Amino acid sequence: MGFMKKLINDPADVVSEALRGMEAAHPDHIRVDHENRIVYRKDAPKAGKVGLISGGGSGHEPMHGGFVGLGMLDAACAGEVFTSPVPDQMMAATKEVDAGAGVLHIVKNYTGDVMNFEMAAELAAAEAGTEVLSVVTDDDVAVQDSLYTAGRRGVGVTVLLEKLVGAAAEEGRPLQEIADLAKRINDNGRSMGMALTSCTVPAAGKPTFELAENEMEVGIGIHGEPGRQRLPLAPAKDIAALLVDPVVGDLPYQQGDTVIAFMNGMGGTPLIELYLMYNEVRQLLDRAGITVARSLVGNYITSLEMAGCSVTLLKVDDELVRLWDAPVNTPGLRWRA
Amino acid sequence: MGFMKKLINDPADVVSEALRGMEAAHPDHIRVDHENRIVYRKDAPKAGKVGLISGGGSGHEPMHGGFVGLGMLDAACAGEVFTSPVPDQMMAATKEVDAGAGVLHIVKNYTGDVMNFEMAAELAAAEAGTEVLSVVTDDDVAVQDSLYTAGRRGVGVTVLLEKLVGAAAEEGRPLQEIADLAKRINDNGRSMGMALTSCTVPAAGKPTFELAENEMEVGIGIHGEPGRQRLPLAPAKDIAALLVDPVVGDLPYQQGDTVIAFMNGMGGTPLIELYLMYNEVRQLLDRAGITVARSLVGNYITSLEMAGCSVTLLKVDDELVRLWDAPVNTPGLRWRA
Amino acid sequence: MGEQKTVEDFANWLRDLAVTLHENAAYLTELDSAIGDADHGTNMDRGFTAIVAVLDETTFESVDELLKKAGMTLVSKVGGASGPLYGTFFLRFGTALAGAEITPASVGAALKAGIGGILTRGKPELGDKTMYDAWAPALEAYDGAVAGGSDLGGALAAAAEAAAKGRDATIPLVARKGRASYLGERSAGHQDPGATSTTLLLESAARTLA
Amino acid sequence: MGEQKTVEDFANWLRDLAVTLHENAAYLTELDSAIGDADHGTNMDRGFTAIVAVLDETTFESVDELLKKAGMTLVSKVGGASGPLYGTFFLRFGTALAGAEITPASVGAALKAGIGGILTRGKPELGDKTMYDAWAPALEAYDGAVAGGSDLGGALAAAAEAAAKGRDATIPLVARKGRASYLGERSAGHQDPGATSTTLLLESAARTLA
Ligand SMILES: Nc1ncnc2c1ncn2[C@@H]1O[C@H](COP(=O)(O)OP(=O)(O)O)[C@@H](O)[C@H]1O
Ligand SMILES: Nc1ncnc2c1ncn2[C@@H]1O[C@H](COP(=O)(O)OP(=O)(O)O)[C@@H](O)[C@H]1O
Ligand SMILES: [Mg+2]
Ligand SMILES: [Mg+2]
Ligand SMILES: [Mg+2]
Ligand SMILES: [Mg+2]
Repeated sequence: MGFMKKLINDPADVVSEALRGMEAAHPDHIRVDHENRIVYRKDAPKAGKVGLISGGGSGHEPMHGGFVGLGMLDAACAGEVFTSPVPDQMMAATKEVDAGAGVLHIVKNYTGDVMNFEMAAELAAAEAGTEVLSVVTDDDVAVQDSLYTAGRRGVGVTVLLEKLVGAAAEEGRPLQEIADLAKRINDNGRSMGMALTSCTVPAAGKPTFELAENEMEVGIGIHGEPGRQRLPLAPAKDIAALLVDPVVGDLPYQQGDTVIAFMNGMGGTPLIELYLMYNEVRQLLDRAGITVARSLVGNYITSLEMAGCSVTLLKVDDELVRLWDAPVNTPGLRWRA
Repeated sequence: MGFMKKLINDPADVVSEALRGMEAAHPDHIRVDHENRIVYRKDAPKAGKVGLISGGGSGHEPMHGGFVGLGMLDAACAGEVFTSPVPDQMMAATKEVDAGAGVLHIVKNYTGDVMNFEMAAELAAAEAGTEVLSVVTDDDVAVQDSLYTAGRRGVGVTVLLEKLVGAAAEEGRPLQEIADLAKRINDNGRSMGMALTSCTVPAAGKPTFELAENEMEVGIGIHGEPGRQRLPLAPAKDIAALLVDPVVGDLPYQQGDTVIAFMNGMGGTPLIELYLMYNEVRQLLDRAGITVARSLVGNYITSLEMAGCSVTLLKVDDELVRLWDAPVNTPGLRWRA
Repeated sequence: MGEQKTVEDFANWLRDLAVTLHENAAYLTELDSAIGDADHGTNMDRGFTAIVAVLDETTFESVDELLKKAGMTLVSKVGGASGPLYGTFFLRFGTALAGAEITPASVGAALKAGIGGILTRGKPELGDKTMYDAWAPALEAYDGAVAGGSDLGGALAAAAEAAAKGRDATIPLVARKGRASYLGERSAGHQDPGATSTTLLLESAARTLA
Repeated sequence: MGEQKTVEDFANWLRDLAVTLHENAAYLTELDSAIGDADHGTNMDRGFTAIVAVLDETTFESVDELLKKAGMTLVSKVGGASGPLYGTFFLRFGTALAGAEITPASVGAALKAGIGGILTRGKPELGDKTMYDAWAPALEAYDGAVAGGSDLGGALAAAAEAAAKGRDATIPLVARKGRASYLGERSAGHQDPGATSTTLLLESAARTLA
């Protein structure tokens, strides 16, 4: 195995050791079930509130564990790096956060995640009688959608959805309403990402793909997988167009729409570049006649140390803006609390 | 010039374009004087409040512009990448945020920063009669301190100081008290950093130093400069000891002390690794009998896309903990607001 | 050779498979790097290491209990796509053998049930460039061999051979399921990791259950 | 040669220096990469590009006004350590020449005043591995040449030569000021960027004011 430029010990211990550090860093927000690798909101379950659970492979920090807390998730299940968690985790989390109002599973559309969450929901319903609904996010326009494929990946919209649905759940709304809202949010969001560098899964020990110094990958997901297209490096202005055009071109955006604009970093790209990119994105949106109601810029749904970024647009109405502005108090997103 | 894996256009425009993106992303927090490259708190000047100004080279985002807002800075002056801003900027900012209670300059100890801020303070006092005091941060134990040298660098403590002094200023305390508090905070903080990779100044076009795949730099600052020592790559556990030992070994920590512990990323290191490192740091502090009152883990004072981290410890009493917990509402740090 | 297979024989298969997957972990991950997320080898290795730990601790009374426990272990330890897929395979494979004598025919019916589990979970179709592209021809070859009078070892050997062909046939395919599908046309030219691990599984079975 | 130098001559010096610094920007930044933060070339280039822009727009009545404006421009446009240091140098260099005739002696006194500005701002000592290690011997050589009867060009040439020697002498030094000091012993073996730009400045002066 080659050398890895990572701050780690044994690759097999990365996830469990990171969870210990996370717990030490955020004692006011979370508690961690280390055996099951579940990050719980400190005061879960909240009586009368629909429980919100997400989870997925690790390597996307702060997602999902960093989004546990008031106004967002009640629990997050951490899988191995880039590997969906197992049904036992979702089952344990489901039972733990169920406060009688049922539980929503927020699942990113990956074959593994979907199957593992499905098995958990079946088992939880059978065992404990907990009412479980699921929403699957699939906002990545880089992927051709079709009945005969695995469909689009769930990426940036997941972050926005967890915030918005989290605010709605905090208001005490019933499970079905929360699930419908989640579905509506997913339907109104689109994303597209690109990478300047690959990333290295600790257990694999070398970069998932090789990229020459004059190349970039366009249409990547969040698991270090290669993208749809390898292109020559380009200025930020051109990269912004490569990301924004397919997002805006896809349904449902049109002139006059209002959106939450989310400029996300893949983990290895510093904030100065994300702000610079966001400047380009805003100019493109202005030109398209799309109004930005709220912005989010930073590393929120990442792919280990990959350099690159993604753009997510979510079409919003006044209610969604209100839910966005509602208090949130998690390790990764915090305001008005 | 070689290829740079950066999301930028013309290297000469990086700072000004990033400031535009930042302004677009945070319309509720800040306004930007683009000609002078100053990020202002949206509602500055605040009547009766001491004005807090910092600034420095760009490339350390979110510092300093991301720390402008309620409970932190009133203005931040952005220099070129890794180049201190010029006196004109600090002068303009000083005049703008002076609300009659005087202005504190928060300066990191670099020859350039110190000289430029000094010239600005002289000129501002002469021109507008504004009372200006300065505090210089110099917390980096990697640098040998001596009367005959430039002294220690200002690094991680700067972030904590801006938060704490910002809270004190918000309480309406007088300038001299604020300056004394700042001095006390600096005297009680120590930091040490390391790099897994170099970084590339956009205008330079290639990495500042070369590092083999099995090497790391220990004792680095935040300007991509090489460190005190080049060592073979090591597990996180050993790296944590390389950082914590000299910090704890330096005055003023002892068994029974209470600290704010700050695990900072250099920009290219993802959160999963920072949490993992923080777990190691906490174990070392436990063993040293040092109690952690508050934690901060993330990329807050960075060196472009450099991979690596730094550890800062700040010895605190109840008053400092109270100031830490006070509301802050900036693009980069936000709670209870 | 033609004797009735015991719990030990099936346990030996699982142990042999664990060794094989451990030895091939880097290779499977490498295949998964090209068109996936670089974890298939680690996933399979983790799952079968856990199975060996279970084998070391527990004595199983029957083949079906052994195999069901293997399936549950995979479901609980692997995650990703391969965890539920192989987990469900072993769960249903074992369930189908409950109370049954171990014969070429009963194993064939159990294989079919196991593969049915993969179909239920993943809904793969032939040519989607998944493990099913190894499983489907393997089952056909197995049934053919049994129909032609083969014993268990012979039928498994035929299955393994067909699986290998199916695995190789995934190379030119454009993926329609799993992560490789995200690459579109760029997935062509690469061998599917899951079809590769399926082939290793059947080769190990042919080796140890002959 | 020995004629009284005009505002134009000094403006030509600044223009020549701007070209020189632009051509050497990558080199200076490379030196600054080894023991600093990789911006010295960019800093000097940005500052003198701004000076040329000023020269293109403004007509100066006197040498001292020209030089003071150059200093103010550097202070306003460069930042870092070199901005205040070179800015203060030119401010005081110009101020010292206010109302004075341009003679080898008056320029010598002005150089001394300018270097005094560097001392005030940066408090360098000889051997600290800074630009002062070029300025100090340069001034000594300049004064010596003037005492020996040199004209302005000759004295500047002597200064430039001594600066180059001082620059080279920075190589083995362990830095005690500026960013290079952070490297401790590791700063030895590298040439100081500021001493290098100071030498370029004096070489350009010797060329254009001869
Ligand atoms: N829908 C599906 N049906 C059958 N097999 C699938 C399906 N999706 C993926 N696979 C198989 O799973 C393999 C990948 O497994 P693994 O890498 O462990 O999980 P993940 O894709 O979640 O990272 C693929 O090579 C493919 O053979
Ligand atoms: N205290 C000082 N006194 C004199 N010269 C100094 C001092 N500190 C730094 N310098 C000079 O400044 C040069 C670096 O300038 P520059 O790279 O532009 O600024 P910075 O160090 O702020 O990045 C050094 O090479 C050195 O010659
Ligand atoms: Mg995976
Ligand atoms: Mg600099
Ligand atoms: Mg995989
Ligand atoms: Mg420099």
